Amino acid sequence: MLKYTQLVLDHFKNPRNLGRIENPDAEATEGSIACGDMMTVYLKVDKDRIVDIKFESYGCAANIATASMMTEVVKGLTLSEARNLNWKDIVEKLGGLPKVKYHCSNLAVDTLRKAIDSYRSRREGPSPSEDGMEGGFSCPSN
Amino acid sequence: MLKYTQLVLDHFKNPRNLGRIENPDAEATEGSIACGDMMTVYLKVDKDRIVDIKFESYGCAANIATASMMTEVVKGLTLSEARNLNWKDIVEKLGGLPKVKYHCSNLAVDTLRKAIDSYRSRREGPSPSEDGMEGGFSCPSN
Amino acid sequence: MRVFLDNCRTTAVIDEVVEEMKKYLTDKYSRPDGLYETAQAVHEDLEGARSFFARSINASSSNEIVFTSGATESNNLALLGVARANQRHGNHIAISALEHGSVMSIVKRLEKEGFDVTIVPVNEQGILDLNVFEKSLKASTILVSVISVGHFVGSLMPLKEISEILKRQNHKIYFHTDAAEMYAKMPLDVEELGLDLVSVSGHKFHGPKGVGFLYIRKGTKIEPIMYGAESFDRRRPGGENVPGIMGMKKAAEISLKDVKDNFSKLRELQRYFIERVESEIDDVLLNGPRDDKRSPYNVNMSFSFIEGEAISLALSLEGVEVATGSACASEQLKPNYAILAIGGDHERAHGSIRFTFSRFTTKEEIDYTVDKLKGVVKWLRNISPLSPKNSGR
Amino acid sequence: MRVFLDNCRTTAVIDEVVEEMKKYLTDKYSRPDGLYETAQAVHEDLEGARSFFARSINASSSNEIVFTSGATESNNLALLGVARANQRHGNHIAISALEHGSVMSIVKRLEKEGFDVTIVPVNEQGILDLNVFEKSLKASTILVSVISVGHFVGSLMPLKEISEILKRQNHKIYFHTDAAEMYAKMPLDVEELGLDLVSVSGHKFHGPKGVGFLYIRKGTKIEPIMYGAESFDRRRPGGENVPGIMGMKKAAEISLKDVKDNFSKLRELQRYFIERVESEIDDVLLNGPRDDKRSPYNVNMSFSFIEGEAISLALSLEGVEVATGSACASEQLKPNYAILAIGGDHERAHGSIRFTFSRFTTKEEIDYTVDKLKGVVKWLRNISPLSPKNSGR
Ligand SMILES: Cc1ncc(COP(=O)(O)O)c(C=O)c1O
Ligand SMILES: Cc1ncc(COP(=O)(O)O)c(C=O)c1O
Repeated sequence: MLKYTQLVLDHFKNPRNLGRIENPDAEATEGSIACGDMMTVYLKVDKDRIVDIKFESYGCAANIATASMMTEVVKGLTLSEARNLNWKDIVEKLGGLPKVKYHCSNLAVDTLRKAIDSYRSRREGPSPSEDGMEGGFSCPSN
Repeated sequence: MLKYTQLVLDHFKNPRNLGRIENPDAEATEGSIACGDMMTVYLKVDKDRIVDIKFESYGCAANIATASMMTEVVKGLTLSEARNLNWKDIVEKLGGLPKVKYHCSNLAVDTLRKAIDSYRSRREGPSPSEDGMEGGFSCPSN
Repeated sequence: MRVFLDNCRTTAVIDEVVEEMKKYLTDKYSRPDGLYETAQAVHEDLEGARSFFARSINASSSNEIVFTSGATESNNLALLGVARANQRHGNHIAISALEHGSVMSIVKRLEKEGFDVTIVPVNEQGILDLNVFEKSLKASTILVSVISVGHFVGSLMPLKEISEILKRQNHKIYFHTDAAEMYAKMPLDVEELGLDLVSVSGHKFHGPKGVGFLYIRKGTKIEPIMYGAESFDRRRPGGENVPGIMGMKKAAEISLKDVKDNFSKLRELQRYFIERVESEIDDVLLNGPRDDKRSPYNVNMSFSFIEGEAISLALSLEGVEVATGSACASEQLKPNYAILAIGGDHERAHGSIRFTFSRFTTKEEIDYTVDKLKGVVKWLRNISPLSPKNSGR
Repeated sequence: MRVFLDNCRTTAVIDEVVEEMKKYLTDKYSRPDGLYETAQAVHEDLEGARSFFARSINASSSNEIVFTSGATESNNLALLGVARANQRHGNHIAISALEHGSVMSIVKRLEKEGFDVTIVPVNEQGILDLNVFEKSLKASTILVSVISVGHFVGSLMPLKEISEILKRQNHKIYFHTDAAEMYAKMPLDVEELGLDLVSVSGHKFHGPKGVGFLYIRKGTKIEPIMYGAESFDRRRPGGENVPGIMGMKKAAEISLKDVKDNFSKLRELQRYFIERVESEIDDVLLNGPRDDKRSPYNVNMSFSFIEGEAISLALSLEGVEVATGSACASEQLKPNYAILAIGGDHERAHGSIRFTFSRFTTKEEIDYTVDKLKGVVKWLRNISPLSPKNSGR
């Protein structure tokens, strides 16, 4: 079986910042149904700072837990700080993840970035790509 | 393991007609040390009838038991009767033998025949071969 | 409360089976090839077991039973052994699309050895398509392997019809079935079904792990996959796992005694389970056939908008242990091939949960499971961006 | 009184081992690949066992341990697997003349597959002839397999010297040992001995039958002999025999705790046994080496003028269970090859009796055995036409 830490299980059972924000300043969805892993992130931004964040998840326990942890971590950060978040930070915060689940933390970070980018591009027009560090997302088995 | 009947075990533990006859009317040894199977039969003959028979055995439990059973069966028979004894008769009398042990009953019968033939040839000169029904003896594994 | 509904993966061993094994672990520990009486006694018990298993599937001789370390080994011996031994008669092998992963891996290996393999599709119920099957047969076909019961979606395969098709061919085609999910759960008659080789695993019917057997019909040309000392069975050498074999025998005796009653009992439970779920949870899809075409030991359902690993983990936190076809639950991150084979898409595979019963499954367990399942599904749908309910919240 | 002195064939399982197995048969019955917590617990125990076995032979990683159904399978996986996977590096294999029957059968099979096999002779003590061995190596040699302890005549093989010779070669030659008669009976260190593959069997050291392992040094090129589902170990698929593995671990723990003390204790018993027999029975011949070169678990003697099957059967009627090298005791009616390999003739093979001890063997049992042996030998010599004593009667 996939060995989850107690903390992962806790975030799975009691996800923080779960749900949606009505009239968010930005939102983004990443992943795909076909991959079995999908996530939506909603942001409220005030003075370049994330003042509220919520998520919805279609995915495995690791997906839910990493999303939950990600929202906890970024709440209160500036957009730039949040955008620099690495998937490894989340895995570490959770006390580790089974290797085959690393892509879940990737997905959480990717969705967050996409939301941030969409916020910025709505404000400022498309940015000269801070993106691409981790590459795009695709079904990990393919 | 080799499954022996109770009767075989009894003949193994308490072989009948064991030992040698001093000044026998005939004796014969068959089998070979290399094969791990050897037997000597001693005969006392009176008026063409086996009045006493004893045996010695180098061999397995089946060897000892078949020799013992053979001596019981032929004691009192005429030489011709005895010489017609078949190895299957002995196997039957013992309530069966593991198949790989059939050659032991063969050896018992062969040794008996050899003793009878030697008795006769000493009396009458070589016989025109009543022999050969079962063929000669050779290591069963070779 | 622990409710184990993953009985198709393995089962708990019955106490009487443990007692029987204990006897052969401690007291009757001699190996059957010893020269002494205690060994002879073990030899007789072992041959008694062999003949019991032969009778249990209506085989004609106990010599047709070869003990193995389980169904995986039985499948390997059957497929590798028959294919390699019959190469000069042909190189084509046909299997169903719902074979156990071991058979799938074995035929991949055989392809590397030059064999030509056809994977015959199943219909949307998971039942072998007999027309396509018949057409797939060639003059070079030497072996057909079709699982008795689709182990993921519970479909009963038309073994008898397959063997009738095989008998109509002009040449001998060996017929193997992996009966890990059938033996001791329903009647299995090698004569009636025309089977040449049957794989069985002890731990699927409350016997021990690490032991099984392969039925090999007399006259079958087969070569071993292992070689051993002369004191061992040439077809499958090695010191016999006597405690395992005797334990498996005890488990089979217990299971076979009331195999038909138990079948009916489970059929009822299954119906009840499916009914409750279908009436109390929206957007569920039964994977595999209904009623007579389905093994009563298996229910498999997909829950839309949510993912199976999360469902099964959430259930397990309530004590309910099940399996899922979600990619996220597999080391390879691949969606279950059985769901794809019956025409399901990835989402359906990801949302699929397999509940498998045993003779000891009770109505209370079923009720408990459905109750918990409802809560879990509701909760996960609540947090899923895919749920239509979310849009309307 | 039952005195079991056939411990090289198998052993009685220790009660604590039975208890440990029971735990995994009934309570912790989940398979390690389940998604739920009980499965995770079993997974951890299983990996704990793997790492225990790795440490027990000083392997560098637990991943180098592959569980099998016993030493026969381990030998098959090692020899077939390495030979087939390394064919393009060469086709020559060297083994000793005292290999277990399984290795003998495996190399016969490999010969059919085109491999070139050298059976390296042993000296009259049953110890591999290192000169001949070194000369037998070729540029095409890919694999050497030498048994740790000659299982019939008890000779300790010069494993370290062999691996030194192998290291002097210009190319990699894999070194396998069948350690069924060594593991848990004496220290075994894969680093010190330079071993690449080691076969072990649970039932040789008071563990269960039907389970064993193969140590495979990291980096070894090997192909499986069985193929399985993706959830299983690729090197050896199939539902893990968890109760067997955990029982084997418990048995190894118990045995290894005092392995050196036990070694010394048995060395004493062995000396005592040999001394008594040699001084109280005429015309006996010790088969195999004396003292340090011999495993303390084994005594093998030939009794002139009489035959081993009869000796062992007569002994068993007194409760003493042993093995013999007599042709009459083998299904194939062939004299034991180990006795022939050490230069003995057929008579010596036919008259040979193997007494093998366990950690539980006592002085009382030895005394009882020698007493009974004296009677049996006397009686059988009495009825043998070969006995010189008979001539003088
Ligand atoms: C040296 C040796 N190798 C291999 C084996 C076979 O072991 P297993 O019964 O575990 O297959 C034995 C025992 O029969 C043995 O003594
Ligand atoms: C249909 C089927 N075949 C084969 C197997 C493998 O059985 P075993 O664990 O005995 O190798 C299983 C269970 O995993 C199975 O369900």
